[in-house]
Amino acid sequence: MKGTIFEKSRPGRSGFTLPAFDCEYERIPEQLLRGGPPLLPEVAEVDLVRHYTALSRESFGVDCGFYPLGSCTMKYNPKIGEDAAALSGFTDIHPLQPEDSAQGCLEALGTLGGYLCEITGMDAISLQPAAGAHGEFTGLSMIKAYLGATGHEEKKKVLVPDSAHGTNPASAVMAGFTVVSIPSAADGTVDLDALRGALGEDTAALMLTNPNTLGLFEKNIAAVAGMVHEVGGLLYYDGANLNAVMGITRPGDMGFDVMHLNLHKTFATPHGGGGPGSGPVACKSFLAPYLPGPVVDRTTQGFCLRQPKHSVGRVKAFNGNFLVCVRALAYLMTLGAAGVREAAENAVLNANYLLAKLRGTYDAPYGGRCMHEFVLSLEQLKKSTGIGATDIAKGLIDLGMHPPTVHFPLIVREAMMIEPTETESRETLDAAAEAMLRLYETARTDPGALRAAPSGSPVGRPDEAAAARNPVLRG
Amino acid sequence: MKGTIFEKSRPGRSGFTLPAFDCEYERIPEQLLRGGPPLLPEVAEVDLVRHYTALSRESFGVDCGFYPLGSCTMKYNPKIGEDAAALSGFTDIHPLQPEDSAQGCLEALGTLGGYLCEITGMDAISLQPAAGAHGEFTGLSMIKAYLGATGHEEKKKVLVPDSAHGTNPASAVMAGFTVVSIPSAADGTVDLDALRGALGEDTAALMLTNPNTLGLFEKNIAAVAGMVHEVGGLLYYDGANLNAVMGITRPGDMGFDVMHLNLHKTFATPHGGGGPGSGPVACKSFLAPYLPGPVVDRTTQGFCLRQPKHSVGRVKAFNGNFLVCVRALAYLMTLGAAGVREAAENAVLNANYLLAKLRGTYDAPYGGRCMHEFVLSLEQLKKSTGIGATDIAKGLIDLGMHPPTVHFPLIVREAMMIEPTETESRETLDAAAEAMLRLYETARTDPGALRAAPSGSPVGRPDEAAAARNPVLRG
Amino acid sequence: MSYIPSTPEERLEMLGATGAQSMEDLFSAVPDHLRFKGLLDLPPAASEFEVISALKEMAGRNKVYQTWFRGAGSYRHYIPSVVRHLASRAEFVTAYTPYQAEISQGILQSIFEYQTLICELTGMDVSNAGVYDGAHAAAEACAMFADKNRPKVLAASTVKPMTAEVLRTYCRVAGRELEFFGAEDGKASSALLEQMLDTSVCCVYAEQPNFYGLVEDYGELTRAAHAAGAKMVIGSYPIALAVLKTPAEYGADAAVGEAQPLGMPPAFGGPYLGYMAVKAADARKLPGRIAGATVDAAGRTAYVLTLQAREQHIRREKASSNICSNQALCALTATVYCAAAGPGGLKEIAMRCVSLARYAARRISAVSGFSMMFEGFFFNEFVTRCPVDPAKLETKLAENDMLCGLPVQTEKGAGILWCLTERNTKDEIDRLVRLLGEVSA
Amino acid sequence: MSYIPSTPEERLEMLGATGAQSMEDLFSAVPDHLRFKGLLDLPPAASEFEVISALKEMAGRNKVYQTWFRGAGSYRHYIPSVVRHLASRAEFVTAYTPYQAEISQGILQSIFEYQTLICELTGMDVSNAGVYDGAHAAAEACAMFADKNRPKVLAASTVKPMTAEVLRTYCRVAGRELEFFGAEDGKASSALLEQMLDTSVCCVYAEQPNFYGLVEDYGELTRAAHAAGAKMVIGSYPIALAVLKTPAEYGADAAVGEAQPLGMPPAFGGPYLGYMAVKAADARKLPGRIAGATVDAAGRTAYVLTLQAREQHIRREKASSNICSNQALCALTATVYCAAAGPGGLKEIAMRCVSLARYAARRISAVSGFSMMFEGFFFNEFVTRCPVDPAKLETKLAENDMLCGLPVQTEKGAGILWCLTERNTKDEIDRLVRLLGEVSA
Ligand SMILES: Cc1ncc(COP(=O)(O)O)c(C=O)c1O
Ligand SMILES: Cc1ncc(COP(=O)(O)O)c(C=O)c1O
Repeated sequence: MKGTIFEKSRPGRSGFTLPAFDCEYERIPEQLLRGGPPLLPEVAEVDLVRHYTALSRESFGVDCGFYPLGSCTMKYNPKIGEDAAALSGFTDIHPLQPEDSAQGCLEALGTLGGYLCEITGMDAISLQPAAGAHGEFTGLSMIKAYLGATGHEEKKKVLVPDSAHGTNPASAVMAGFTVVSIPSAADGTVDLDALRGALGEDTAALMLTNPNTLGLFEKNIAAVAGMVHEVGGLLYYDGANLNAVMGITRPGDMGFDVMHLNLHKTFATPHGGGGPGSGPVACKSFLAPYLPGPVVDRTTQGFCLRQPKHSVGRVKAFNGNFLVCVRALAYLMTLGAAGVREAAENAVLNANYLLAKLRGTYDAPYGGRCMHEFVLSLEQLKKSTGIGATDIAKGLIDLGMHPPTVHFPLIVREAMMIEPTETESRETLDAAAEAMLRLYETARTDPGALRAAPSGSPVGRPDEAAAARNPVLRG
Repeated sequence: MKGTIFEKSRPGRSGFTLPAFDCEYERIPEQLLRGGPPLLPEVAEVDLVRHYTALSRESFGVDCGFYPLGSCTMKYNPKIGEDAAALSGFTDIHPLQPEDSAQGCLEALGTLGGYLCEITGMDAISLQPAAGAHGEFTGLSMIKAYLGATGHEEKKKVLVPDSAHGTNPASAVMAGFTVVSIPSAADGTVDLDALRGALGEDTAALMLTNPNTLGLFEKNIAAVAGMVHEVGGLLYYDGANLNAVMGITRPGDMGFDVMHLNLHKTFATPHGGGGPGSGPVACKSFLAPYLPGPVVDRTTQGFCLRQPKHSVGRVKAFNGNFLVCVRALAYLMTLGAAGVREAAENAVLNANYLLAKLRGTYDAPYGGRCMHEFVLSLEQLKKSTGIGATDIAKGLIDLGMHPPTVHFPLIVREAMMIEPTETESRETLDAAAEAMLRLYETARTDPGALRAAPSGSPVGRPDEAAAARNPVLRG
Repeated sequence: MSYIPSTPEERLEMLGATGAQSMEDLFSAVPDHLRFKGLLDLPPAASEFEVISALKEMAGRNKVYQTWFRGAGSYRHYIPSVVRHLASRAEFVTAYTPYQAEISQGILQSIFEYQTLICELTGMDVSNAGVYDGAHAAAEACAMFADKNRPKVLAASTVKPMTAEVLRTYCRVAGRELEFFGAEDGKASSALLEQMLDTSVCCVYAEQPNFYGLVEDYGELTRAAHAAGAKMVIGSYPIALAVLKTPAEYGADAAVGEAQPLGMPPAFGGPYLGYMAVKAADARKLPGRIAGATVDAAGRTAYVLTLQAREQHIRREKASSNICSNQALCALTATVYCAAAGPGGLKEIAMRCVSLARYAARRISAVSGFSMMFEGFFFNEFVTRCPVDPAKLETKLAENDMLCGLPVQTEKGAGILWCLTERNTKDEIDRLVRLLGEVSA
Repeated sequence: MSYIPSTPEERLEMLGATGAQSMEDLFSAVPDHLRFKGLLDLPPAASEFEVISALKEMAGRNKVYQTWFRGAGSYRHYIPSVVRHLASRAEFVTAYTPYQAEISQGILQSIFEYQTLICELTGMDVSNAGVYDGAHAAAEACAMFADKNRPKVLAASTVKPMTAEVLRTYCRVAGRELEFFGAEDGKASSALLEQMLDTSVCCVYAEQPNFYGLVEDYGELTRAAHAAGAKMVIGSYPIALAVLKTPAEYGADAAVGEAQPLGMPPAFGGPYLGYMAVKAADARKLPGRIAGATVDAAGRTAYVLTLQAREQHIRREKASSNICSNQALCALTATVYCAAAGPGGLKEIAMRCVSLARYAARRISAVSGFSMMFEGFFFNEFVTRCPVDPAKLETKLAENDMLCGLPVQTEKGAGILWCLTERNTKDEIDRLVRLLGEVSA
């Protein structure tokens, strides 16, 4: 795209009209007026349409092809969700409408909340958080409030495996905790000894995602939970990987006390180029009084909003990313009980299938079996050819797919983290495997070609260092 | 795109579900059953979405950029029209609903019809025809019925200028007339002498578009009309070029008796990759009884449908391309009286502006002034460089715009017919001029490059001869 | 506002560049006495908000019935969400006929896929890219087979009135004869057809199912037509073709029909889509656009509009078709719909139509006065008698949010043409039957 | 159904390729005692038609008021059609955070444009890509300026209750103090602020306009804050910024706010969008994503996510932000909305808000018992007293398809917070006033 919408601005252009104004224009006191008008784009409707249509055509979504971005669960986003979220009976409702005039919205939230509690094995839920990280902050706030209320101010440490997503430690610090990093064992799961060593009186919580970011199920989870509970700590479940296990095992049953879900991952709501998502927080009943309010209750008179007794307070104005919740509800209604489990099974099947095709060539440091995703290490390849995870990723762009997550988790060198999700067909997986294997070959025979990749995209690799050194952050 | 949707089919795949069926399945008698199932694509929803999203990304619409396809009036299609046409109060109405339950639809048609009569200076209208060519057939049918009813069976000839669109003669033949081609004068307008020579007792009608396909206003139209009427012939107006003159002069006032409009050209309804359009037929009151039925009437009880007395009969089931009419209505409501004229003025301005930029380089055989479009001849260029209209068109594809119409009208050698429409900005016109001038230069300096164009599109020039010689018409 | 980007200042500058003195000047070719003086009598410009509000109000003056029992050429089927989402992609919507193949491969491929779909459904060899609607398709098919020596078209008296009317218009205007051959017990009679066949007949047209919903004996009709050297044209409900014998299997020379049921809403009658398919030998007779596959210089598969010798822009008055704009986006819609439903889905829809119609027929005809008008296998429509004024019945059902079957005249007298699709439920039928009981009591 | 392409047979084959014996086998790492036995207590799968029908019914159980007089943090403005059409392009909707720049230039450029827009509106130098909502933006801004030495946040008692609550949550959890300074006649008092300012205060937060719709003296507040070495954060209604003095002009260090009015429907509270912008010097303190312009090897302009050192995935527990997914599509929506409205349109909307609110205030306050609670310039909201039970008033207006202003508590007692936008008309206000007259009579 040549030029921003601001550069396309021409004085006096407009495509905007309003009805004739039948009231008198009033004046704003001089001293309250801004000096000059904001320099917003002045464009005709056709220019606006072409500009953003062109930008869309320089973007890649799940609808464009395979998007195996590990940890992000880029599954297909059903179109029916968009239709549901566009209903004027949902979009044209004020968040502070009298409850009796918003029963449909409350029912949607209440119903979704109930389904999510069942799936997670939790007792109560708030749909307020807007994303996973927001949910983490919220859950940790609840833990903090609970520990405070039960006289455990000394509990200030949150343990986080070194394989965890960066949001976990960052959220813990935001919630006023000290973070203790727990090294992973050689097999990629929590090192029980290290955990034991870190646990103590000061332990507030352990944050864990299960399966973890290596795509491995923490099979000692019961023991882990016991150890943490033993010292009076709580267990936080990062629900980003719930897609692997829904219908198969439940965080609540594994011993977790509080968790978030990512509706934009597990529950098929679209990612929107980075949001809006939704990160509901679910918990066991002893933490329910601490949930951020309002939560939805069902009474004989209908649905209503309620402030939990010891609520940590709102973490967001109003009732959460409501339209995202509507999409997730549509998804769960479509799948039903059996579909939820089927999704998890096939997510795991797809990942294992792809892993089986790649592990003969690429180094799969944690073995040949995985849950819904797996991590390869390109360290050896990098050493022998100079071609690392980033280069292979860029090569994949030229082959028409979105690259996997790279350089995460941090504990794997030259990591490439692949999550196909259940909504991919075998042909797509076969084609991806073929592309990956072909690039491996290219790395050995013609590494220069890969270092120059991508060549078919609107731009080549941007100079990121220059961007950070000399930031140009507005047009 | 690799492969058709049929090639992507895999046995057993599906993304389709229906509610549980609570009735008993019945059997169809064996002898009525087809031998085997139709081999329709079996695909999951995600595959379907990706396939057609990809096809869309290999298509070019007005929303993608400049589309100066002469004679086609590729103006911007307001999004509000799409919203209006999607209202369930319009989409979910049966065409044979009791009239009292479809007053909104009838009002839409009645209102639109009234506006179009005012714009054209005609007295009555039918919105039934689906496109311009359909309107031509309809209008000619009315002429035929009228001539028959008034005892003029001898009138069997329809005169058509040699610059006319191919649909004119083809429609005339379909309506059972004999076509007489009228050569154009050197200035590109109807040759009055030739016309005089062709007129006679047997003249049923003259078909004319004004401005004509060279973008020239037939300034002798009053004389022409007089001559045709003199011999008892009728005047048919091909409304494809109405965008040049709406609000400025009216076919009805020019002396035309019957005409079609192309709502998908003049009235901004989208072209849909070739349709659906809408080609209403409007006429003077003496022809109104011959209009295809039903037409919309307004009574004190509301709107109703009526069969004109001597109707030529239906030319299409039901009430025309209704949702296209809704879009055109939205457009006219938005523009209002002044906007209609403003559109025409700026369509003509834009064409003249672009012509002014090109005529120093390209050969504009009909001078430096035009109405809403103009025609260049690349005959000289072709002779001197081997590069003709097609080559320049293909070169423009690589420069990011849709090519103009080429090789039409037939009376201009190596014709390139350019219609910018009023919805293009000066920058767009400047950029197009620059592209055209650059290619002219390329034609002289590097004709080989142009013969190889386009190079940036998914495919190069297809072998059309092979396609016709050995037709492969299904997957 | 008229969606014009240029500002008044820009217009002046551009005007300068053209050498014209004024806007008026640009129109100097228009004689003054032909100039429209003043403003057209149209309402003033309105803002987008006013326009959409007014149109919403207008739409609100229509009644959207919850339950439908009316078909007669326009059918309410469920349209999967994905169909609208894909068919509304701006590139599809705002493009025109793909004259420039390289920049239009997506649209051309979609036409090619549509043609494949129609061939699969009908069993025929070659489909065009679609015509205006089903009735128009029937008219074009008959025109396709007519010639000087065989100027007459015979159509079953059981075809839809709308098709009959359009056939009549097209034949009358072109100077072709059109006659209708009679029916027995609601079905076209091959015996009556045979009596009317002679060497002046170019083709015979019948519908599958016919207007009364009945499936006729197209084999017999076709044999009779062919025996007289005439061609056979069958107009089929495309969803019925998921299960019923195809026009090709009956030996038809052309298969046509209304594709509206394949993903297009009833929408007060349009836009719909006429499909047309023929045997390979007749490919060059087909009117309308046709897409074909070929290769580019690099050997890549490429699609183009082909066999253009038939078309108006090539042979003008010698063309076999005047079609320019057709219903392309509807063809895309039908293709996406069928791919979304798949063969299993389409068959399921068809079987539900058949089964619900049968259940409804049994139940309705058991109500006193509503006996079946005809015997024989019907697809998803059937006619019953009606013991009361149909207008009263319509009103009664409308009060219950039901769109009554269509009051029709048959050769056996007046009746109601009922229609069932997969959108109907057993419960709706039961409720209908209760209301009929009340009415007839 | 779960949108899974593979058929049962394919699944078996794929299973074979993995070397697993069964699906169960794939989950062998999950200890048996943790396995969920049986089916979850969720309803059975439903077809698309059933789902959308059920959700339509659910939506139908909400009341969509024709006329709104309620704002209080969520506003109904007209959303041009083009905004929805563009923001719903599938490539935007189904992409994720643009980690891979080359394949995401469109989204990155749209973020860059959004940042430009926010800088233009607020007058600040650097904007991030947006946060969860306006209240969250306020909380993040205060966190941004807090440190060990200055752990205290002061907020005006006149900020929206929702913002106050979220601030409270964030401060409490992080162990920051939060205190509210009082108001006089509905406006934050810089005198009262000064009394509370000391070296422990990191920043001061106020809203423009405040909860009661009043425009405060942000210049005075800012001077007071700065004098004490504290930063000033102003949360503004973005449409008001089309005309009102910007946070930058008042000297603020951070500008935040709720961008919902810029093209997002009220939607029962979300998704909305928090905007955040700061001075250049504080760029590296901003939380959230930031897009920047750079070049590729060929010198072409290219956009990337930048200044990532702030972010959680780089510095983990040392990050100044935990934000990962944000509200990207909302940021795109706001950008398209503002480009559609243009500076003229946005100003016109703002002036209509102001003018209608003034007219409404005059008319309403003339009704007995509905006198104005406060004096001073207000933007599009104002508080009046209410002589009757607000619940009764709400009901009365609801019967007339009007959403009443929000009943609120102020330091001067209970009242109604009325809101006007360009969607309201003089006529609506006149009708409202008649109803108020009836109520108060
Ligand atoms: C494992 C894990 N945890 C947490 C998050 C944060 O979720 P969100 O982006 O919704 O804030 C992510 C997101 O990528 C994740 O992958
Ligand atoms: C001058 C002219 N006449 C008639 C037509 C036929 O109109 P339609 O394509 O709507 O059938 C066209 C279409 O391109 C045209 O340009």
